[in-house]
Amino acid sequence: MKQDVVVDLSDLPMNGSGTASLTWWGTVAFMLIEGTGFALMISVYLYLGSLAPAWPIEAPPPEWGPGTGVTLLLLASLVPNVLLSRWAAARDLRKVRAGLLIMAVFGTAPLVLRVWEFMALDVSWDSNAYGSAVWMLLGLHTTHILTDLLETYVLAALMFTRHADNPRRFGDVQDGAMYWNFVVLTWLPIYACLYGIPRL
Amino acid sequence: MRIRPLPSLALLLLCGGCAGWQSALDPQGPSAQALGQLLHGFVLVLAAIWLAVLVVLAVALRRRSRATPQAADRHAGIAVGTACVATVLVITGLTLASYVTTRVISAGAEAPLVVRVRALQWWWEVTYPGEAGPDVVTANEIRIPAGRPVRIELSAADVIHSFWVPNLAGKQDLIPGRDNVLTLTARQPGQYRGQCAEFCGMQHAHMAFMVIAEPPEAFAAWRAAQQADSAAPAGAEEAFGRRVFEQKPCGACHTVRGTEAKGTNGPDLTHLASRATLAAGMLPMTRGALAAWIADPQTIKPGNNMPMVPLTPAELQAVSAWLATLR
Amino acid sequence: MSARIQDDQRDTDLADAPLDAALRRVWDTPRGVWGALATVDHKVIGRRYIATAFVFLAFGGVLALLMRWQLARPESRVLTPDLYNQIFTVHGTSMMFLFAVPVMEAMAVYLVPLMVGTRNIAFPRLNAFSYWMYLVGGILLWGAFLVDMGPDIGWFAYVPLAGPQYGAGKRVDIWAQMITFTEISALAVAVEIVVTVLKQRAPGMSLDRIPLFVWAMLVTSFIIIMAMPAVMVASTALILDRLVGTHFFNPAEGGDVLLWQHLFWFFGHPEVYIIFLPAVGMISSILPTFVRRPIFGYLPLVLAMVSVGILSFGLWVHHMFTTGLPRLGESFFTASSMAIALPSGIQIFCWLATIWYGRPVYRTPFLFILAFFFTFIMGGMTGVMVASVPLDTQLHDSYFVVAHFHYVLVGGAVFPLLGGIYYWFPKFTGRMMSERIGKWVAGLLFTAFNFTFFPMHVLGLLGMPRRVYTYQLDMGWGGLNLFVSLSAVVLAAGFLLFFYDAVRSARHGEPAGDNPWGAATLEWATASPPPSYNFARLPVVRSANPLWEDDGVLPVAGGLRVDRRELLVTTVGDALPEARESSPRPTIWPLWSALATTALLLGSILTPWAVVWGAVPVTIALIGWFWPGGRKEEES
Amino acid sequence: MNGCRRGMDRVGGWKDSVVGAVVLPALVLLGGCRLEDRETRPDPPVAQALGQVALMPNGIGGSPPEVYAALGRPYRDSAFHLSQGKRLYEWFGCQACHADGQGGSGPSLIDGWWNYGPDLPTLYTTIHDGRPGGMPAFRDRMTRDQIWQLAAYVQAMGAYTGSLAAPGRSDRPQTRPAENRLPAASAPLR
Repeated sequence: MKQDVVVDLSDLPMNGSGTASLTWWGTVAFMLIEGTGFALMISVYLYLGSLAPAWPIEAPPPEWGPGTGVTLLLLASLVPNVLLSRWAAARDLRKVRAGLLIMAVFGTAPLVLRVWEFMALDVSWDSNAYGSAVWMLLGLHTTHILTDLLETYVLAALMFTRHADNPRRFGDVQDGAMYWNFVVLTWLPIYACLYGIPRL
Repeated sequence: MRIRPLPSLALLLLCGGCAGWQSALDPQGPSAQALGQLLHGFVLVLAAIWLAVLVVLAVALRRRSRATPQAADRHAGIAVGTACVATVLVITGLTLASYVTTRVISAGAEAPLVVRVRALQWWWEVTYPGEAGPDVVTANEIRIPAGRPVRIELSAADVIHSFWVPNLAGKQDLIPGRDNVLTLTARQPGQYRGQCAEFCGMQHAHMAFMVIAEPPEAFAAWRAAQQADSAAPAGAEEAFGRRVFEQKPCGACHTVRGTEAKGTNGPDLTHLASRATLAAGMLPMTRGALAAWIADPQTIKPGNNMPMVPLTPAELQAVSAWLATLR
Repeated sequence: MSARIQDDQRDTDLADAPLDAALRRVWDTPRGVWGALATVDHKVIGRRYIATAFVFLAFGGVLALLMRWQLARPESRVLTPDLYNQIFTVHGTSMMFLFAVPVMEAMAVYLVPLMVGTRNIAFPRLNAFSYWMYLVGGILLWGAFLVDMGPDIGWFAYVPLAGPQYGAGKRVDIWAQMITFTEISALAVAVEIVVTVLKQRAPGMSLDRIPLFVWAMLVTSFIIIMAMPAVMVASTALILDRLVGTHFFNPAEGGDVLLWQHLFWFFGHPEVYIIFLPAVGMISSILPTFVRRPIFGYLPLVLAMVSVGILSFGLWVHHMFTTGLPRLGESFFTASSMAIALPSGIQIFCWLATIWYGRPVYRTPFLFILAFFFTFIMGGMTGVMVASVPLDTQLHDSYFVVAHFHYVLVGGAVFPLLGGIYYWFPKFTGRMMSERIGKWVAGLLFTAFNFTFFPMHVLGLLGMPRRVYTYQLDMGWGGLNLFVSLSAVVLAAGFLLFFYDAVRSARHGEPAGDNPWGAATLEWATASPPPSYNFARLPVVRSANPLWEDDGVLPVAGGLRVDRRELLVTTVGDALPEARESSPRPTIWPLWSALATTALLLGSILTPWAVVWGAVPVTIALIGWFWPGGRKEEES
Repeated sequence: MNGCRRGMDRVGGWKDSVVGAVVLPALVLLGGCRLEDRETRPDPPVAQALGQVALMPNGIGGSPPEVYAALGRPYRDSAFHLSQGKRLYEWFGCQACHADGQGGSGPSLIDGWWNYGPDLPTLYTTIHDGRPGGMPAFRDRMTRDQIWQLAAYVQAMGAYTGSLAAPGRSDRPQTRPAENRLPAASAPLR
C-alpha cells in the first residue's frame, strides 16, 4: 500500500513520564484490581457481620494499640513518600537515594508492628467466621505492604548501580510512590472496619 | 437456512403435549397452574418477537437499498428508535406479569398441613409433627390430602439440595444453616414425582420422591396407621428375618419402631412396605427388589451410604420377607 | 491532527526495503527453542493463545460426547457417577476458564495492537507471563482429571459440597488453584489491553474512530478487572476453609453457605458478558465488510456495550432465585435482568439496519453471523424467561437452562468467533480458509447445534434436572435424549471439519493478499501475516473506516528510531502523539516467573508453608524480570 | 538475537497446536494411575478377607491381612475412605465417649498417646472386638470395610503429622483443630 508521510514524530521525548508513560497506567490498572479486591473483602466482612447475632463472634473487639500504631506509621510515611515522588520528578539522584532508604525504613516498621496487630485481634482464624474475616482482611493488606516494600528495596539497590541515573528509574520511583499512597489509603477503610465496627 | 429448525419445533409440539408425572407442562395445583399460564404467555410473546426479528432479517437480506446514505441513516434511526421503545414496553409488561404471579404464588394459605422435609445425601426424611399422637416419620414419600394446602418446611442435613415437584410447584432449595418454606396444593388425588434439582454429589441423579395426594379421609387413615408400631412377625421366616435385622448392622442405622432396631442414620423403616418406592424412587416396593437392594446396594446405587452387609441366602430371604410385611 | 508536518527523518530517511531489514533486525523473535520461549511478540503469543484455547475446546467437546453417550439411554452404565461428575465439571470449567474467556482475550492480544496501529501490545513480557500461567492452569486441570483427581463439584463449586467436609481429597483444591492461574492470566491480559487501547492508538484515532471490536475489548477488559477479583476472593476463602480450617462458609461458626454463591455469581454473571461482548465487537467489525457499508449506529453500539458492562454487575442474584432470598429483592433483580435486554436489543437493531441498507456478500464469515442471529436471539428470549423469578423456579437447574446458556454462549459467542476465525485467518497465516468447506462447516454446525440443544428446552420442561448422570426408564426422557446424543455426534463432525480446514489451510490454503476482504480497519493495512514490527511506519487515522476513505494511499507518521524497539504513545482522547516509548526485547524471565508462581500455588495445596518458601523463587524471578539489562530500550 | 531474516510466523503459532497434540496424549498415558479412586464396593471375598487380622497375643500390634497390602493400603492413603471414616465416626457416636477426640469417658484420640498402639490392625481390632474398660465391640454394627475406614480415620486424627489425605474441618461448631492440620498432641483450641 502506497504510504504518504503526514506526521513527524522525530522530536518527541524518548519516553513518557506521568500520564504519558505506560507503566503509570499499568500501575493504576493494578490498583483498580486490588482496590476491587479490598472492597470485596470488606463487603464479605460486613455481610458476615450483618448475619451474625453478635459481632464480633465470641471475641472482644481488637485492641486499639498496635493497629493504631500501624495507622500512624503509615500516615507518617506519606510525607517522605510525597517528597520522594517530588525529588524523583525533579530527577535529583542524591535525594531520591536518601528518600528510598527512608521509605525502606518506613515500610519495614509497620510490617514489624503488624505482628503485634495480628496478636491484638484476640481471635484465631479458625475460631469462627469473624476470626477468618479479620485475619484474611489483615493478611491481604499485609501482603500489599510486603510486596511494595520489596519493590522499594529493589529500587533502592538499583539506584546505587550504574542504571540509576535514568529518567525511567525516576519514573519507576514515582510509580512506586503512587502505589505506596494506594497501600496507605486502602488501609484507612480497613482500619475503620476492623476497629470501629466491632465497637458499634 | 431458515427452514432447518422446523423439525425441532415439531419435536416441541410432539412432546409439549405429553403429560409426564414429573412435568411442568401438566400443572396439577394452583401454584403450578399460575406458573404454567405465565410460561405460555412468555413463550407466545417471545416466540413472536423472535420470528419478527428473523422476518426483518430475511427481508433485509433480500431487498436492495436504493436510499441515499443520509436518508438511510435517518430512516434507520427512526426504525431503531421505535424498536427500542417497543422493547421497553414488552419487558415492562413481562416484568409486571411475573411480579403479579409471584404475589399469587407466595400468598399465604389458611390452615395448612405442616410437613417437615429434611434432605440428606441421597434421600428425603419426611416428618409429620404429631397432632394427636406421636410424630410420623417416613422417607422419600409425602402423603398429602388432596385440596388442602400443605406447608413444607425444608432443611438440609449435609449439602445443598433442591425440592422440586414440577406438577405442583416451582423448586425451592434446602440450604444448611437456613430454613426455607414451600406451600403447595394438589387439586385432585394422584401420584406426582419429585426430584432433587441441585447437584448434591455422587447420587444426585437418584434422589427422587413421590408426592401422593389422597382424599382427606384416606389420608387420615394412613396417618393413623403410620403412628402405630411395626406389626409383629406373621410367621417363622419373618420372625427370623426380624432377628437377623436386629443382630446384623442393619439395626445400627435404621429404626423399626417396636423392635431393637433404633438407628437414626438411615431412613425409618417402621412402615417401609407401605411406601410406593425403595431407595429414593429407584426401585418398586416388592420383596424381590428389597432382596436385590439389601444384597448389593452399591451396584444398584454406587456411592450411597448403605454398606453391603454379608448375609447368607437364608438370612437375605428372611430379612426381605420380614421387611415386605411392614405395612 | 495537531501534529506538525515536516521533512522526513530517521525511518523516513530509509526506503521501504532497507527499512524492513532494519526493523526486522530489532523486532524479529530469534529462531529456535530459546526464541520460542522468550518471545514477547503479541502475534506469536496471540496465535499460541488461540491454538491452545481451541485444543481445550476440542478436549471439552470430547467430554461432552462422553456425557451424551452416557445419557443416550436411561440407566446406562457407560460411566460411573463419580467419573460423570468429574467429566461435567471439567467440561464446564474447561469451556469457561480455558476456552471461552482466553480465546476472546487471545483474539484481542493478536488483533487489538494491529487494529489500533501500534507495534506491540503494552507490557509484552506480562503478556508472555499470562500465556504461561494460562497454559499451566490448563495442564493442571487436565492432568488432574487424567489421574482421576479431577474436580467433581461442578464448575460453580457450591459449598458445602465443595467444602472441607464433603469435598474429599485434593480435587477441589486443584479446581480452586486452577481458578487462580486462569484469573491471573486473564487479569494480566485485561490490563495490557486497557493500556494498549488507551495509550497506544495510532495518531488521529480519536475515541469516535476506534474500531468496534477494540471498543468491545476495552469494555470487556474493564469488566474483567472489576469481576475477576470476586472469584479470586471466593476461591481463596474456599481453599482457606479447606486447608487451614477457616469458617467463611460454615454456618455453625457464623459463616454462610450463600456467601459463596454471592461472590461466585458476582463474578459469574459478568463472566457471560466477558464472553459475549467480544463477539459483539467481532460482528460489528465483520458485518460492514460483508454488507459493503459502514456500521449503522456507531455511537449507540458503543453506549450499548458500556451500559451492558455496567448492568452486568446488577444481575448476579438471578442465579439464586430458588435459594429463598427476600421476594422484593428478587423482583428488583428480575427488573434489572430484564433491563439488559434493551442494550442487547439496540445492538441487534443496529446490525439489522446495517444489513437492511447494505449489499450482503454471502461468504463464510457472514453465514456465521446469520447463524448467530437465529440462535443467539432465541437464547436471549429464553434468557428473558429465566430472568423472571416465578418462571425460574420451574426452569432453574433443569435442562431448560442447559439449552438456554448453550444458545447464548455457542450461538452468541462461538458462532461469531468461528466467523472471526474465517475472517482473520488470512491475517493470522497469510492464507485463506476454504470457502467450500467453510459453507459446509457453517451449515453443519448451525443445523446440528439446533437439533442438539433445542430439545433440551423440552426436556427441562418435562422435569429433567441438570447434572444427573442418568435417569430412569419410566421418566419418558429416553427418546429426546437419544435424539440429542445423535445430533451431538453430527455437531462434533462439524467441529472436526472446521479443525481439518484450519490445519489444512494453514499449510496449503490459497495465499491471501494484505486485504483479501476489502475491509476498512487498520489490521488490513499491513502484510498477511504482519511482519514482526506490524507497521513499517505507523498509520495516521482520519476516519472510522480508514482503508475505505484514503484511496490506495495510507497516511503515515515518520520519525521513529529503527535501532531500538520503539512505538508511539498518544493521548487518551484524541490520540495526539505524546512520546516515543520503547518496547521490551524477548526475555526468558516471564517463563521463570510463571514456573516459580506455579511452584508456590501447587505447593500451597499441600502445605500452607509453601506460600512462605515459594515466595523466594517468585521474588528472585521478578527481580530478574525487572532488573535493567542496559539495552538501547533502556535509554532515554 | 539479530540477523534472523525469517518471518516470525515460523515461530510458535500453529506449531504449538502440534506440540499440544504431542504433549497431551503423553499426559493421557498418565491416565493409567488413579490417584483418588473412590472404590465404593469392595468385592465380597475382599471384604471377607479384610477381617483376617493377625494380632499379637497381648492384643497390641499385629499384621494386616495380605489383601490389605494387595489393595495398596487404601484405607490409610485414600482421602475418600478417610472421609467415609469421618462420617462413621459421627454416625456411630464416637464423640459420646471420646468427645471429638479430646477424651471424656473414653481416651483422647489426639493427644498422641495410644493405649494399644497406633497401628491399623490394632485399631481395627479395638473397634471390631472392643476393649476392656468400656470400649464396645462394633463387629455387629458395621461391616469390615467400614471398620477399616473408621480405624484409618481415627489413626489419621491422632497422627503425629497432619495427613495430606485427611479431611478438613467439619461444618459444625468447632471443638477441635481440623484433622488435616492437626499434629497429634496439639493442645485443643478451646
